[in-house]
Amino acid sequence: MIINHPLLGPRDSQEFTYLGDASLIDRPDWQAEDAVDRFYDYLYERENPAGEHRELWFHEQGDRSWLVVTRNTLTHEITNVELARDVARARGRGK
Amino acid sequence: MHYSGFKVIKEALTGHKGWKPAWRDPEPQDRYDIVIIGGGGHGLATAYYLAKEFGKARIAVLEKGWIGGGNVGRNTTIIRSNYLLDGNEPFYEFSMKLWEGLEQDFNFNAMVSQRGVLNLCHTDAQRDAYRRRANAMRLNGVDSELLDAEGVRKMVPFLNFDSARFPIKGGLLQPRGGTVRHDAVAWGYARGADMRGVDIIQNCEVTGFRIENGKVTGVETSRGFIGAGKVGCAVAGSSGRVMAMAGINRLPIESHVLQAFVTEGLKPVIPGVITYGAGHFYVSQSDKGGLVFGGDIDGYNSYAQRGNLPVVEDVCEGGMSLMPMIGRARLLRMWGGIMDMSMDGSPIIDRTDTDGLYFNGGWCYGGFKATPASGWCFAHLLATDTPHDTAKAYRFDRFRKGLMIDEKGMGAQPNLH
Amino acid sequence: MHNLAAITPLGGANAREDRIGGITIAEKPDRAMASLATRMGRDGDVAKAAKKLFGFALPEPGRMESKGDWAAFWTGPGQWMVTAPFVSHEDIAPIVKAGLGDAASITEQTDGWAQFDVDGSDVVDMLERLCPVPSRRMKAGDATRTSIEHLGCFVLCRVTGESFTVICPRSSAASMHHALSVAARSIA
Amino acid sequence: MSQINRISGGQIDRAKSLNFTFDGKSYQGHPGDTLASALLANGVRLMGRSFKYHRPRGLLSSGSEEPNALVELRTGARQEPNTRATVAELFDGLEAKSQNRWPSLAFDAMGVNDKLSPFLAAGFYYKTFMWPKAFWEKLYEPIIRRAAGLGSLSMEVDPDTYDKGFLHCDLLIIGAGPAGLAAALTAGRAGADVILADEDFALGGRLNAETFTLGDASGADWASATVAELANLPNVRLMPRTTILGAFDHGIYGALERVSDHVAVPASGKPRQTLWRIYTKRSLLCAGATERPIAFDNNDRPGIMLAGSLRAFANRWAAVPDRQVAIFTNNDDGHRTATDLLAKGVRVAAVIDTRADAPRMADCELLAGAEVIDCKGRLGLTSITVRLAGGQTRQIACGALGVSGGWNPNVHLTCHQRGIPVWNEALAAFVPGTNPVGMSVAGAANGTFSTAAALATGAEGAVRSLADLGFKAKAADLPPAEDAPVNLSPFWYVKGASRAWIDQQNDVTVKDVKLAHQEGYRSVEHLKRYTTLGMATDQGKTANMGGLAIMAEMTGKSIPETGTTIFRPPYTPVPIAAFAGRSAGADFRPVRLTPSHVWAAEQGAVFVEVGMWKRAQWFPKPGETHWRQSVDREVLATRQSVGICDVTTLGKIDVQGTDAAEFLNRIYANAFGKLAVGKVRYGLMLREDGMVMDDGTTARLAEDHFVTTTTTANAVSVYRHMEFCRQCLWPDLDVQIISTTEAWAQLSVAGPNARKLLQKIVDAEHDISNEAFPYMACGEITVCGGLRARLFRISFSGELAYEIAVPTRYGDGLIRAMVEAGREFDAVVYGTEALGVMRIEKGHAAGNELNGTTTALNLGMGGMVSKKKDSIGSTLSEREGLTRDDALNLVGFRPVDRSRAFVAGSHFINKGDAANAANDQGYMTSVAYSPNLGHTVGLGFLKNGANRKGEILRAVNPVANEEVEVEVVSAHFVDPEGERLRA
Repeated sequence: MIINHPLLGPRDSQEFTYLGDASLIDRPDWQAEDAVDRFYDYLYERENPAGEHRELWFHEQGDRSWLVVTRNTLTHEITNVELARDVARARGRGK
Repeated sequence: MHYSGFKVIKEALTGHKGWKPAWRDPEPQDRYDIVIIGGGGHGLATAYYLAKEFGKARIAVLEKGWIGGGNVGRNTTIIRSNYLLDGNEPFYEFSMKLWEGLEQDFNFNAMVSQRGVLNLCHTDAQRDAYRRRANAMRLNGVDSELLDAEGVRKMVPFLNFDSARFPIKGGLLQPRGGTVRHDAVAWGYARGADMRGVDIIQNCEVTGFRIENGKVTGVETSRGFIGAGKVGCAVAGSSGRVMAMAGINRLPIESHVLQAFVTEGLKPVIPGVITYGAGHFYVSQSDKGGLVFGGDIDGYNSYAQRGNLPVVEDVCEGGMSLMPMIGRARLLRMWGGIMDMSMDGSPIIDRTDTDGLYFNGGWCYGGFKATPASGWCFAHLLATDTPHDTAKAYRFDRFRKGLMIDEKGMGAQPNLH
Repeated sequence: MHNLAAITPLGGANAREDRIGGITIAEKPDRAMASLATRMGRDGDVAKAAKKLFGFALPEPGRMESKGDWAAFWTGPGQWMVTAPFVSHEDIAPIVKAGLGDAASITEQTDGWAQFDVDGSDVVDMLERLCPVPSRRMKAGDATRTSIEHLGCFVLCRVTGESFTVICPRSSAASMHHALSVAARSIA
Repeated sequence: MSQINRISGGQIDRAKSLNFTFDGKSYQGHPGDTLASALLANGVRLMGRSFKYHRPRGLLSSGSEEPNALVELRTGARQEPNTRATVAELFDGLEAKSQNRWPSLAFDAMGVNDKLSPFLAAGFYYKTFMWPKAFWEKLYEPIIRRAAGLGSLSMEVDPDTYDKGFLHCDLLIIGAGPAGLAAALTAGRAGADVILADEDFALGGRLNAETFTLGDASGADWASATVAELANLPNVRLMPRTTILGAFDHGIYGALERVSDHVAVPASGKPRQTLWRIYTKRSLLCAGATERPIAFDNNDRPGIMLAGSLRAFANRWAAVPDRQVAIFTNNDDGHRTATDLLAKGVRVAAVIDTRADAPRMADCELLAGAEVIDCKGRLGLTSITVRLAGGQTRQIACGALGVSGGWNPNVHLTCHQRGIPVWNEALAAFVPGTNPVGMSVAGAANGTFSTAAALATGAEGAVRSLADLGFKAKAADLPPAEDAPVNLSPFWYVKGASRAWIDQQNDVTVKDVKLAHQEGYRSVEHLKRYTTLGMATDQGKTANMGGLAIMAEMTGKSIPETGTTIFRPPYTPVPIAAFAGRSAGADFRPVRLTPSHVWAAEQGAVFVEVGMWKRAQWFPKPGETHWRQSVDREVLATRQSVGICDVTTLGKIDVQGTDAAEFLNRIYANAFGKLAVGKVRYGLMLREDGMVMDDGTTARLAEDHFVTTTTTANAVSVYRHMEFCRQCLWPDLDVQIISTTEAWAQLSVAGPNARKLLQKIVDAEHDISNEAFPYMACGEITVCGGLRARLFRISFSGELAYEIAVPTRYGDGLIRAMVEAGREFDAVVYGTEALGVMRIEKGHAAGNELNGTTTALNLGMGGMVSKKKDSIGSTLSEREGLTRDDALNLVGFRPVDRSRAFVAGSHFINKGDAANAANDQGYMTSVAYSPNLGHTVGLGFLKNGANRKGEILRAVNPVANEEVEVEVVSAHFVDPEGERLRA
């Protein structure tokens, strides 16, 4: 596969390491009342869609950026690639 | 119709006119007591045991395409019960025992061939881990042997002992492990179930569930509504898709692609199953002579049933490191299957929160060897509403409770199991 | 002056140079290197200080710049490798740190890597047997990280189509040298 | 002349002769020949045996679709089984053997299977061999396996090498026939980066096999002129002998270039083959078409071949199987073969055309509305039996029969991403349906069969593909060429035929397909699997359509309703070695060498693989004959005086930034905020699921600067995890990380004399006394007269110990200096084995304990998981299953009888209990012989172990039939109070 890196252009996916669903960005609040349940849901449950999937790839043999790749799991077509850091900030993560 | 050598001779002499379809092609009835979704190995085995062992009638297996077209028909055919953990080992040994009597039981030669499964180790730590596993197997009453490097050399002298990047230090051998003709498993179960009255309905895709007051009452299909007392879902890589129709949108499962490979037919060279401990490569040789081999999953979520070159190359690199004498054998065909990778690498056979809906999945890429026990245990659960003794640990809530069954110690990352 | 002798990444007292067909593979232990990573929100300060210290603006993604003793290539968002002659800049990290102050994190990288200059008119034929990046399309000043024979490495283009530098982890220098040599022989 | 069936013309170089042997017999051919054409020319029709019935076989085809003529090519370690004679380029000295026969090709004892064929019908083995149960493995299967396979491996290591490479292009053109050449001309002249690949050694495709003219030139001449022009375009890469084997995601294609298969031995340093990964923006499939046979009884006899192949052999290779031939066809194209052969002076006894209204196109007898119903000649065709239109039969003598059932577009690559071909009624063939993104199809591969159409669609395809990329290409000016329509009446098999072969290699006959239908195996997948149709080395290229057509007839459905034939990669089989490339054997993975490697090798160290690293395992001294002697000596000397060990392999990550401390606080279970500058702290890193991920020490060099270490094994994954935390979880923390593992050569110096030794190395201005530099201190120092270095007072062995780091290039010098300085203390250098012994003696957890399923609680470090802060893994580590009272605890074990040894991987069973899984109390993780204590010591996980000190258990090792009584003790065998390391 080819991942069109937002900074470096098209790169062979072999340069990357895959993690999984981009929802892993949304790490729960450890102080929440039901923190264990939330963490369980965060870590173990997956939507696993047959279709568009937002997922995390690490450019290990590249610039060491984590990327959020939007890829169709039925066709492998990639429609969007973003820097995960930007996505994380957009989802309200900060310090 | 009973299959036998005598019958084959008789038919040969009379122009093969007497053979009947191995299973019927029935129209779906309005309602069944138990509907199994998925005409793969696990679904067909479940139906077979429901009918044969649990005396259930009015059972249907619904298959969206042709039976046996999923992972049971596209795997590397290995059977073994060489697991480490208590949650797994009794279950896989139960499966192994069922394999050992399977062909006589369902009257179909699936070529169960126990020529041994040898896992090689290349470091002292790996050897220690194998010893722990070999002993865990022994404590469960299962055959296991720990070979040193000399023992491995005696058994498989053609491996790379002299110029290996990662020298072979020994191996864990399960002599009773081996291979089975995969398609025959699906067909044997189908035929056996059909003979016991199970309706196997092909080209019947489930498109929805009818759930009333929290209870499943049937399924919508491409061939109309089919009522059901209980519904069992055994659809492997499609688990997420099918369960979502029942309103269960999140599962501890990801679907990944696993590729497998076969070479042109060669005169026999590889006795049993050999797995490389320093790379992603395992191999056996089929009764037709092809080297059947594979390695790791591609590593990304996929429903595409096909993979990409990096893994092909990685697997072949492993093969060429371990047994360079296969270099001039030609890879004939590669294919991919959708693996229902669970979050700890172990399966789930459990009830769901919806009354009457039962789930069987999360087999990762080890589902084939589990087929008989999975069918039996799922049948047990469907028939009795209690888990089978050997499948008690395969619960949904084990992740919430911290009772993971993680053979590899990789944690909640499915593509590493 | 300390009394410890240095060895090269390939383990010799002197840098190794091989000529295979039309390709020269030369070990280059004579470049000091430090990483420079921008501290949060300090991009402007880094740009200014770097311009002053190096005499050029830090390069864009995928690029390398050089002037005088200094060269720098982009390695990641807000991150660069900075190089200078070892003989004059053995203490490269404190030198860069002094120039950048607290606007950037500086880490010595000199001996983390092995550098090989590969030169020759058919060097691209060799590189396309080794790494997935389009070396044939790389222009002078292009710099990227990729992998060669399972080794993460940087590939820098010094002269379009003719001269490249391959930088790999020092511990794997021998494996990289082997890979480069085998590829050079196969096109020789 | 021995080449009795060599006719005039052809594209072979008659000026030069090449010697070769087949089954030991010598023959001659010419450059330009394939093994197949040369054998034909020499009058050899019998070339192989089929898989199941061992039927004598000759060539079916002239190309890569060949199912029958498979040979073992070359000898010795280069022996190459199942090689299609049709694609083996002839070279001088070529040696080939037939395969799957005994004792000889002409007389094969296993040919008896053919007589037994009624008993060996499709799927027979599923119905028998089940009784008695034990007989399967003892009797039946061994017999079946002996009969398995076709060719054999040499079992030797291949002496050739294989290369890999990566190419990038705008347009990849697959196939260099008329469509491909026209496309390449168009795209090449437009300046696009073009790759033109063809599996053949001669570019031109069917142009080389036909007698058509293109304008004034012969097809072959036009092809070579075009190739010459393309070769001069710098932006066009011509790749003959290159098979595009698969279409993968996002325009990536795999290609196999046969660099040296046409020579006896590859030139020095040259690979045998190269596997290319081609990154394309667009691709144009111009792969042509494959002819399909018509099935009739005994249609597999040597001499019966595809009509198009028959004329290809005659036109291109000037070879025929016999001087008297016949043609059996259902379409116009079959007649071309008759015309061409007649022109070559070959007698064409008749053209048998299944169509009642067949046109008379060749100057020979036409039997319209007739069918070939049988034939004679076991080892080579002698005659055919024809049922004439009127029903009467006629015997026709011939030594070869060209059969044409029409042509199938080569849609294979369009299917590789699960595209499904669509049925074209006019062609009675599948044509490309959904293509992979970026791929277009032209020429015969797309169902446009005439030469003119191939040229035109090839050029148009290139124009269109390039337009997508912004090129304004102009279709190349193309010569006029034949433009005959396809005239065909579908005809798959002769009615009434029974032993009529559909899949020749796997011996699948018409009646097998019918039997599969009768037994309910009616989907294409079931048919294929039950009968093995299409599963042979040719992937059913000539077989699948016939099987499908018969199944369609049986089910009463149309062919497209019955199913389709899709293909998987590779297009043709590819050697495993080619996929592995250079990464084979000892070059499987790169090697990482430590800074002291050169020195260690000089000392005769024994090295061990630790991940990619090669580390010194121990350093044998003269007279030491067993590794234990060396290791015991290294351990004792270290504990008694001082030992030195290269520990560079531990991962080192530089962590800087104003939030660096806070970052560490979150990724480690224990707190780092208050760690003072100049101090080191042990850190326990959890995964989010609460399991221990890694451990290591972290040194604070400045307020905003830490150096953290990882285990050797986890350096990469910990770094990746830290980047994940930094970029994805807390993107605004001011923290920067970078690996410095290899930048520093790090040596451990341990033992009571460690400080004394170090004081000789560390420059005097740095006070490293116990007071100035206590346990867990760190600092930046200089050594050996001014070399910058880092010193950490940390201990893995439990001794007074330091780790000293210098820039890696000086690591070799440093260890030599340390050894020299250590002479007065009898210092040793120790390897990983002694390191392991000492860490077990000290009770430190390492890889065997950090196995991914152990928690901090299991390791006895539950208290380190701070509940006062958020850190990865702390929340889920509280789950009930992980905090049970009987959770496993890491404890020590020693043998009750001190003379006895136990082993890691043993399980614990209470005294008196049966050794079974129900009574399993835990397992031993690490074991060593402690030369200090004089007995074996072990670490292990025991249920509720923390509260069971003093208990006697059994360490059972049933796999070796051993058990040893052990006592539960503290894991700290040596210096439990930690006095030594603070000394």
